[in-house]
Amino acid sequence: MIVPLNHILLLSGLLFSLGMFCTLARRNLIMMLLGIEIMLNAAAVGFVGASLHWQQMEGQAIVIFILAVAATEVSIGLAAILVVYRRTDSVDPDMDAALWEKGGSR
Amino acid sequence: MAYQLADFPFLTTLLLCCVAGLLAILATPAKHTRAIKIVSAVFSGLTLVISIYLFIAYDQQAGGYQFVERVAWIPALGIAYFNGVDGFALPMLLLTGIVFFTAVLTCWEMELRVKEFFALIFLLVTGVFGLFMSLDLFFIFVWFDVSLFPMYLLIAIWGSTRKEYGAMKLTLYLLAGSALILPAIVYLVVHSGAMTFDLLVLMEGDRFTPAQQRIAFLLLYIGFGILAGVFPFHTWSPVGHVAAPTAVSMIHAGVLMKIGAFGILRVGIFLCPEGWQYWAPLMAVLATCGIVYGTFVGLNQTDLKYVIGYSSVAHMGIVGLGLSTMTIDGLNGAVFQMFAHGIMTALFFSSVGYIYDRTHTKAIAELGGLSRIMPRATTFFILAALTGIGVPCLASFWGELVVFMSCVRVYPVAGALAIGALAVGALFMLRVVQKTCYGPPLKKFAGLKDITATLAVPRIILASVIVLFGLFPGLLFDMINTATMQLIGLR
Amino acid sequence: MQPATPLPNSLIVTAAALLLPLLAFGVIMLATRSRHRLSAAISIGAAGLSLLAAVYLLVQHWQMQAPLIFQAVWMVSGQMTIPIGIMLDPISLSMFAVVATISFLVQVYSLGYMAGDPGFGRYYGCMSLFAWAMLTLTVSSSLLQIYIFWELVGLASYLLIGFWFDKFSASEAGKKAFVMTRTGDVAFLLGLVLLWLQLGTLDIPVLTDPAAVGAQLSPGMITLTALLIFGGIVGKSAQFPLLTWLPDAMEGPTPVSALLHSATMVAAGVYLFSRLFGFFSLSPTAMAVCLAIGTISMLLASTMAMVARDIKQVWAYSTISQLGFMLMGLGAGSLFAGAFHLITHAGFKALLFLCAGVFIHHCGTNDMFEIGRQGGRRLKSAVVCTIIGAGALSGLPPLSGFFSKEMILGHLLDSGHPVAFLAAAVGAFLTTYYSFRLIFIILFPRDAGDAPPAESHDGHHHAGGEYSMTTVLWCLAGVTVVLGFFQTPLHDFLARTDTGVQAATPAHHSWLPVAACLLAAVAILQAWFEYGRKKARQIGWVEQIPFLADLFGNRWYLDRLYRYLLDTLVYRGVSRLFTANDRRVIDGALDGLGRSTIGLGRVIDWVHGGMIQYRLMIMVAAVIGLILFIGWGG
Amino acid sequence: MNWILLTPELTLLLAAALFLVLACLKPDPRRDYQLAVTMAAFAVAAATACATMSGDLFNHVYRVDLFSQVFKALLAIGFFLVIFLCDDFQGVAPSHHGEGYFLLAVCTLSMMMLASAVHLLAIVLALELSSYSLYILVFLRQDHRWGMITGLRYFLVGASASAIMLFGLAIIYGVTGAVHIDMLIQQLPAMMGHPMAVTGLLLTLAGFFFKLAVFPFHFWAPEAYQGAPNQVAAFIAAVSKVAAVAILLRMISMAQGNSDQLARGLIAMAVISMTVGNLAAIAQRDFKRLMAFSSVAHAGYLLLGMLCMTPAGYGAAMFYGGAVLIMKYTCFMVMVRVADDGRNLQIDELAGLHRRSPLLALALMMALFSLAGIPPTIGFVGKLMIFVAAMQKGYLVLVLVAMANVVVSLYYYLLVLKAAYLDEPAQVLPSISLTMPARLVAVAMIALIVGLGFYPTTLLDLVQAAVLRLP
Repeated sequence: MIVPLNHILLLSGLLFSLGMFCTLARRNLIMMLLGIEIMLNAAAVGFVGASLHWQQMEGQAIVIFILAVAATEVSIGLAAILVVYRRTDSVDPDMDAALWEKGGSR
Repeated sequence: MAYQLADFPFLTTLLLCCVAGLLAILATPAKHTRAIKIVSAVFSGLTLVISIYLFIAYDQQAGGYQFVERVAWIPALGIAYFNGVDGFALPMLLLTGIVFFTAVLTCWEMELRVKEFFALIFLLVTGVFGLFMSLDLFFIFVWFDVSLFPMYLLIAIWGSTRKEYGAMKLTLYLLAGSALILPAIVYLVVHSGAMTFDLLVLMEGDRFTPAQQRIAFLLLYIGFGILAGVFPFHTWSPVGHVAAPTAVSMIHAGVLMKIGAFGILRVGIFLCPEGWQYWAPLMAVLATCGIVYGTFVGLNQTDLKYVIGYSSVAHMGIVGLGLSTMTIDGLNGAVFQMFAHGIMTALFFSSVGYIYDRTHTKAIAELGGLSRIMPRATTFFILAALTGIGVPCLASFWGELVVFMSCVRVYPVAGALAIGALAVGALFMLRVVQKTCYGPPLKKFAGLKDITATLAVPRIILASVIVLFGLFPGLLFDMINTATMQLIGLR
Repeated sequence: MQPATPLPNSLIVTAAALLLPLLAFGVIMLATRSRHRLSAAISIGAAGLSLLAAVYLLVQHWQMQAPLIFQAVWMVSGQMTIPIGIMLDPISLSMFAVVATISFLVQVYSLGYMAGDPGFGRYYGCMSLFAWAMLTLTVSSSLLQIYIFWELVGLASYLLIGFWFDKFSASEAGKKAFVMTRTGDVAFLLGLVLLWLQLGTLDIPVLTDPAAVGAQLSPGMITLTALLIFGGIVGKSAQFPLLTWLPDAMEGPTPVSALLHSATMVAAGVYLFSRLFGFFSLSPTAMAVCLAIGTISMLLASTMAMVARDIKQVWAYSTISQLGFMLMGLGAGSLFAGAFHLITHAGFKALLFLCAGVFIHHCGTNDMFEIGRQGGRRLKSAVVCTIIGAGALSGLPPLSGFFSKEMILGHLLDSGHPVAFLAAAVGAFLTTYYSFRLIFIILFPRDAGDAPPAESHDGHHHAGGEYSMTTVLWCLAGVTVVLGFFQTPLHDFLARTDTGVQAATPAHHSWLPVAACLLAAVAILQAWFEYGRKKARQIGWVEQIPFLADLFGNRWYLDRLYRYLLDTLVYRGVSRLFTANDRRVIDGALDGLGRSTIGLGRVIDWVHGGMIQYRLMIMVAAVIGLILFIGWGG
Repeated sequence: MNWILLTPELTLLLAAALFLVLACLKPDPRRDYQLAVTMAAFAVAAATACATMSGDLFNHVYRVDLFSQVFKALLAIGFFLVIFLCDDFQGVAPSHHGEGYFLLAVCTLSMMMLASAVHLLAIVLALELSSYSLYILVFLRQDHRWGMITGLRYFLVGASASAIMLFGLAIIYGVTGAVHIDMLIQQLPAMMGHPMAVTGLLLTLAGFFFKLAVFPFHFWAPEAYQGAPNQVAAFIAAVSKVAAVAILLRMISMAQGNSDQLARGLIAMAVISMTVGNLAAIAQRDFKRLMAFSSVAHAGYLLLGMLCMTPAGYGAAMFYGGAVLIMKYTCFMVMVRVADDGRNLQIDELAGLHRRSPLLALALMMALFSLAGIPPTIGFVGKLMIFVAAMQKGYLVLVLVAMANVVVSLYYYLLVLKAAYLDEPAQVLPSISLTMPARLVAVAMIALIVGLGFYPTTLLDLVQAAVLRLP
């Protein structure tokens, strides 16, 4: 293949850190979820590159599974977020205040 | 070292007595307090009998380890259930038997949560017996902790002054000690070249380099030293003793503190002779500090039990001094002093406990003139005080004498200081006696009853033991000598 | 130690004499404490038997040459063997006899004096203990054994001085006595241990054998140990600087004081010195120190006695000064002089105290003026005996004191310590002065209401008791009168003591006795002039000098000084400092550690709360840190 | 291929399917409970029956050997115990009990697969499956305020952790080109000097550390424990740890011990986890939160055993994993019994327990002392093994640190004990009535804790034999 593996790993690394930044920085649950997705995809990119580099199919297979995993991830996450949103009318990750003031104790 | 297995497992029987007692107590319904007390008295009496038998049956000519029992326990780690007693262990077993029995009798009038109390006491004493007879490091440690952890509940539930603070402090501090002991033991076992916890095997040959011995011995010395009330690590002792109920104070000061010293001897000195030599000066210094310090601090305590607590610090200092001399006499004296102090302090605490039960105060300032009101009780108290001073013909005199003699030879200054502390010690004991027993009888205590026959029994036992070994120290010294000769001869 | 080749029966007798009082003590304390008469009977019986035994032994061994030693190993530990044994030689035998006699007489006397006291049984128990300890001490064969019973003597006197423990002063006095003597004993024990380390044994014969000791000990070491042991003697015999406990010690019942002052407690110190005379005489320094201490104590005590109003206190001071006097004699190098005075003194001092006891018993006060006023002089026997005793004390012929005192003076003169001799003379003068001051005060009271003697303070007379008391008085008086004439035989007897140094021959200065008598006469005259004659104001010359009166009256402020030092240095100083250190520094550090741990826990817990993203950030940061740490952290 | 080897998994699969169906029907807690217990019992039987089997399945993606089977047995037992605890599945709406059992079964199943998986893909799938079922189990909490929020947080941390893990796998794959453990074993040790590889391995481990709640992947633990229904919390605390230990052993053993860098990283994590866990636990009032932190600390101890990278160390870790299962379960059992309405138990609510139910109090005491590592309890033996292993590698200081941590932990365990034995409740509470089986289980737990503490030999031998299957 033309592109050396290191570059691809570098790319995936960049992607990964972008995703992580998104997860950490955005004060919005949806965006955090997206960030995690991006991280997963970064891993996927890495696998693809590697599988090309080693001329194996396992990598690709793993990627497919990763997509499936990501899908479940999103579904669960979104479900949860939805419930939270219903109760607190916000998608702010710092949901404590919104919740505990609606009664209930630690 | 050569030993032959016993025909009949007396030591295990001794342990089983405690366990059986424990189970019997648990089986008895909690509301029959009288039955529980009788059961525990019976079983503790049994242990006393067995330990006396062992003491007599031990063949002093043959010496060495006798009544040995050995069963492979965890082969993977080279751990064996390995019991045996020598001239060091037997006096301690005897001491434990006596103190245990008397302690049980002492709390004959107790009514609060009796079942749990005696159950815990039995658990504790099982650990003590086990430790004194065990020759396997694993079991030594196990028994060590078994004898410690009931302490927390015993003090926190049945204690008196600042009990929860005292209990927590004591437990944490002592178990912090065990947190040093376990690494040391494991360290030794791992570096011995033979994966075994067998004390005797580890003793053979010089398995450990001096450097290793120094590390291990320091850890062991501090770890056990905390329990033995070695000088800078002694502060749990007054607090804990003040908080603890009478019987527990008796067992704790009488027996548990000895476990510390015994551990230093059995594990530290047996396994790391060179480490011992290396740290001996430090031991001597700390011990001397303990003696002088305990005496002076005891001088202006306002609480009876505080006074005794600090006197224990001083007396255990004498033990430490003996251990630090690295001479036969030093060891003999130390072990004798361990025994004598155990009995003495047990008597002390039981008398104070009685006074406290009757007058409901431990504050020296509030007491006075008790000799008129309860002559018998105070007689025991005074006897204990005199023993503490080291009056001849009472047990602890001989221990102190021998220790001082060997100490002056090795560390003249330390010896001189320790002897000098005697005078102050006298002052501080007699001050307490004068303030509590003498003087005109106080109105508020006028109606109090003197000690009754049942409650007098344990005190009489203790007192007579004190006098017996005060008049005939040879009984004990010959026994101890066998072990010491072997140990020093071994080196 | 030569093999024990004694006539076995004399050993048995000794052992019996030693064990009986012990048994008496045990039986009384355990069983018959509440049965007064029985206890008394047991105790007195024991004492009497041991007295008989003592006499028997004395007669048996009057001609003895070599000391008689029997030892049994009591305890073995490593290189250390501790023997217990009996050593019979002239000096121990004579002391044995003295102790037995006095304690027996005192116990008989107590029948009357202590009658009706609630602690009667306990009293006799302690008395037996006292007798046992002292008797065993006298015949001990090794220094360690002496130390042991030395301590027991101290214990017994502690119990007896504080006998009436309801009185604060009594218990205080007991404590004081014990602690002060204990202070001396610390030195004693230290010296003993050093000696043991050097010699490997503490048997008296070895110690008193110059060859053996000289061979193994350097002179410096000898002096050191000697001084240390002497420290013990200073404590026990209430010499300067540890003399302040003895005057307080009369808080105990008077018979106890009699015993304590004459034959047992304080005598033990001097006895030890004469026991180890051979050893001490190896070190000139020690002897000199002994002489000096003796002199100082004698003078101090005499001055104190001159202003005391308390009759027992006077005799207490006189005891100190007489003990000092004995030490002077010993220090001057004459075993016999010291020992002889010890014996005579035992007799007349006991006599004096017992008389004082009679006065107190009847007049219910210790104040001699008060006694005089209450007509103490009607108690004929007591008065006469007091005069006899006082005469002996001030060395008037032909009483026993005269001979011993004169002998000591003689030796002082020879020994070439003029200062000491002069001091002794002054001491003798003062002694006579204050003894007769006391007598005159009692005999010629001012404004004497000639009322019959008041009831005794514990208000019960027992005819039998009276009888027993007076009998004892007369016995002792008899002893005092005749003892002096046995000087020569006693000397020959004691000279056979194996002390290593051949006893110096008693000096003969024909003028000395005369001078002594004159001195005494002058003193008596002065006393008469100030207290006796019709219009004497009964105010001594010392009282007229307020400064001196104050100084002497307050015991040279020694007591105050010690009390002050004890309070400031020990209680308020070291002790409080250590306590503070214990609570604040050591324990404080511990609690601080605990508290800071808990605080840290709170902080960390707080980190685990708050917005989820913060935690994620920490997580990521930690991961990166880890990677750096392992990958490139080297 | 030999399906017999799969019996335990199949049993659980059957159970899962069954409850999936039941969940759709009309809910009936009683019936569900009894069914669940029976199924769980079957699972235990199957797992123990297959304990000694061995073989490879699904062309070498799935390995059955003593190592995995022992873990499966432990998992099955844990599963059974937790299910048994659900007799009144308080804290979960009765309508959801079916789902609850379903998810528990699936989770256990996936964990068993985790124990056997030897192919990276299989490992990933099994791990994700177990995680998801756990997230949802937390959501099941009746009190939404707890369930949602903590569940969501749990989910967020978990998702990012698994993302990190996947990225790590990608790196490893990139470096080695191997996805099967056997191949990795051949390749990795050679590359252990290579920082990239180590980084990859570490990032991969992140996912498993997350399961084990090792610092810094433990942030979910406190709230997840608090938020989850009590029984689920018990499951997380006791059972899931066992699976984590299994997979971590497999992964770490790949390095074949010749990686100081990896060891250094693990040491740092172990020490920090113990310290953080124990210190934070001091400040806790809520029983479950305290347990969460204490399990962080125990993760540290477990890691200490693993990082020795010697058979002794692995064995110790494995043994201690079993010990943790028993001790933690006992604590949670007591808590579930005391907090009968499924609320979150505050420590001071234990007051007077010694009177309300002496048996439970005793069980609690034993479990706590065992957690603190005081002999003669199973916890002590586990710690001893770990220390021996560490000492053989010469980590004296490490052992001292661990022991210091033990002392700290003792403090808060004693506080709990104090609440149970000393404090008297404000108003007098009725005594807790236990059914006979419940009593039996409690007694059995005490017996296990003490018995295995006194005579652990058999279990030790088993464990030693099992870890020999590791490379």
